[in-house]
Amino acid sequence: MLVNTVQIPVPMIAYLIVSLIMMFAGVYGFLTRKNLIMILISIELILNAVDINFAVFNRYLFPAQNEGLFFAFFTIAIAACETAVAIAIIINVYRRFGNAEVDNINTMQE
Amino acid sequence: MAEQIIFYILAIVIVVFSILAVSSKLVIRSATYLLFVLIATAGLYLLLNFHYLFAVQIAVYAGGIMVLFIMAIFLTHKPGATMNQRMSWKVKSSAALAVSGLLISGYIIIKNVVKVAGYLKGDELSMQDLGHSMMGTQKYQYLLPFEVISVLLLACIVGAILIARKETGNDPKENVKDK
Amino acid sequence: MSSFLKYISGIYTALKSLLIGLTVTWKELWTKKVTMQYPENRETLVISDRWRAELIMPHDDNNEHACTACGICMMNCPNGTINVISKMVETEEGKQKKALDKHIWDYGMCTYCNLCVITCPSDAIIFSNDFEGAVYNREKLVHQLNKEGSKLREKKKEPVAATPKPQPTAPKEPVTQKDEAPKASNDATDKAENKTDL
Amino acid sequence: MLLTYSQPLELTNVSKALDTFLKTYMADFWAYLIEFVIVGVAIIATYAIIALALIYIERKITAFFQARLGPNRLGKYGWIQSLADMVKILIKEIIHINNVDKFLFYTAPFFVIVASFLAFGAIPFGQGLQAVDFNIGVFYVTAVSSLGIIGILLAGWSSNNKYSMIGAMRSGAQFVSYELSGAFALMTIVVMSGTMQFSEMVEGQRYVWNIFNGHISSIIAFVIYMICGHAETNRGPFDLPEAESELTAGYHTEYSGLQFGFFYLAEYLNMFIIAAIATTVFLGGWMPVQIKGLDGFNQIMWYIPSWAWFVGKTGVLIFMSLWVRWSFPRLRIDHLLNLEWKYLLPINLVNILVMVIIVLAGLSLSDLFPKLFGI
Repeated sequence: MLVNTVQIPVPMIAYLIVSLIMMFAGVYGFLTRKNLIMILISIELILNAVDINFAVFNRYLFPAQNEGLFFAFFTIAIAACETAVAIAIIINVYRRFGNAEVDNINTMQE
Repeated sequence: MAEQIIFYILAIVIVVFSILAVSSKLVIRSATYLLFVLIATAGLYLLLNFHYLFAVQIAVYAGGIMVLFIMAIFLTHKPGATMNQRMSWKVKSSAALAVSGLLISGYIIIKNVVKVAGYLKGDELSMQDLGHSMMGTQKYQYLLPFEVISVLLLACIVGAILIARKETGNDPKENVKDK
Repeated sequence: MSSFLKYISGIYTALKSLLIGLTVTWKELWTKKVTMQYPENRETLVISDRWRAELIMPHDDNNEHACTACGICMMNCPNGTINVISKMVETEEGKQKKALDKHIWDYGMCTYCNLCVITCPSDAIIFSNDFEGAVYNREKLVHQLNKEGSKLREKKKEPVAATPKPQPTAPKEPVTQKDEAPKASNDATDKAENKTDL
Repeated sequence: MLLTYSQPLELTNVSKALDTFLKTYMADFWAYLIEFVIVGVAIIATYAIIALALIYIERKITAFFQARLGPNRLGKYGWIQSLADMVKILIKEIIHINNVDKFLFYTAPFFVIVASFLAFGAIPFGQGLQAVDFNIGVFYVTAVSSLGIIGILLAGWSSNNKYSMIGAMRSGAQFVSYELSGAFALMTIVVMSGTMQFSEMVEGQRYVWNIFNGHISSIIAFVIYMICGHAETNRGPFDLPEAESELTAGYHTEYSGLQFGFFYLAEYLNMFIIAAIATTVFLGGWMPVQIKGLDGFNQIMWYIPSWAWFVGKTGVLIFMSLWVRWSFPRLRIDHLLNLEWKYLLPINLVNILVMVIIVLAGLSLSDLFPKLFGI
């Protein structure tokens, strides 16, 4: 309803810039953080940026089809899977080492 | 007009909170900032008339993943504990990397996207169409990926339970060594 | 299979017991409400006789009370609620005698344990039913129990000697009728003597 | 198509008159802007009024269940009581606590209230009385109401208090598990009615309510949804996140004044939202009772405005929730999770399959007796 009452749409490039900043914020966090949960949060940011791009490309470039929409769905579903497993691993790491930081995990098996 | 105002508010929220999310010292605050980013992203989907995607984003991210995150933080952190940062040269170099990547990609986008500024006002997808394309087997229909995703989800649930499960009985460390 | 049957029967019994619970509360919904609406029902308000609300010292028509200022109530009070102030008066025979000057009771500190009433040798104080004791400042909570100008009810020596013992079923409450007053006081003193004997 | 019956008391008449009035005097943009503002203010006002009414009703009915009279001093039968309580909570001091994460501590109540507010906006209160009518209505409501749990978790974490923390963890576990069954129960009905949009769903229940239309399966879904609704709102026998005898007040122990008021308001409104969604999805929403063919009867029913029907049906469900609340003792946490994962979820999964069979085999009432119930 909000969209249909308005004449001038937001340019596509604005969406892309937003998702770009989000993506590289995620990259920065991924590289600088030691905490496993923070790394996971950064990954979520990157995935979200990708989702926005899918949706925007779908709406602006190929409005007749729904590929972008479905790719975004599947990305979200995979993000959910990844988070579930990653958090299980993090909790296990915490039990093992007493904290959740990457530096502890040098070897897979002791 | 109204659409643009809403978009710029959401854009500012996304930019500010995504930068805060990766630079905050407290992990729980990072998670909260991430939540704001996710909700604003959902707002963008609403603005693009992807209502179903909006609801999926809210339900899965805000209702599922964020609760998981917060629970994990509860289990693995003390309240008020700050996190260690990496060494400063590493921070500087990764910041430089991120900014340079941002600049390069931004340059490419600005250079190229102006050419393709077509926008067709799409209406909200009807749920019937969505259901048909999700459950169909023809071209541009996604039954197979859908099923694959569901199997993946099942595998993930089983795997997560298996990994996070506490071994009953003895000391968990001994049990791990036995294996 | 049996575990499956157990599962189903478990659901069935659970639903049944939940419905029973619901019917019980449904009946409770329509029972008569027991709330008393206090200021409106002052006339019909029933308060148990044993209710301890305010410590009072009964006076008879001659403005006489039974307190001998012995101070037992003060000693027995667990948290120092009672303060008995005595004075020395000269009797007709010219002897010095201890008499009550002020019997002070602090409403705000009392725990209504009833120890003062139980231990009073002359049954001079009782707890009354009058519970409307709210006041606007704390000073008003400190009550003086003996009235202005009151004095100890005199024992009459002759009737005691003449009539050896009154009825065993003496009224516990101090009686305010003029005729029975001396009797009651005798009775009280007798009882007090008995207590001390024990 | 419903306009064949005259509806004198309908509130949409007022809104239509306002719309035409505004559009004759100003440009469409400004007219829409003013209408948006009016709708927003109306929703906020309704939210507050419903909360106050619910607090009063809850206290009264609770008292009746306990053979008391309840509030009876302020005004006739004490009806001003909740208004007075609101004023008291508004002017109370907000106590600032040392050593808490201030940012999270102050944002947490807003999460809770915003989540309930967003869900509240999508409820159809009457014919045309709906702020947003998404085509994903049911899904939208379940998605949005799940935001509240984050507020609860953050409140518990940031209070720096063991009791709050335990309460929040319990609440999180409870909400996440029961949300699943609640959503499944709603999806069962979505399978039958073939739409997620609230307005279409209500239209579809014109001659037979969904709870009767799918007979066995619908009734099971209804019961499960009500159980899950209780658990999601931390009420009734499932109030162990704020079990006062163990955890003082659970996650909102440290909150005072207006912030506590937010939690309190959201809790009551969540009860209303659950009842309202159950009404819309299972009991025909604002649609008056209609019998096919009896036009006179239908006309009489339409004289009662649709919002009155909605309020009546929702009121019955709220009464049921209070009835359950004062009948059963609180569950233990392991019993609570057992109930969800060992009973409600498997039953729900089977139930959804049964519903699919009912729909595909044409066993629903509207398919079996199209002359009586078909639209």
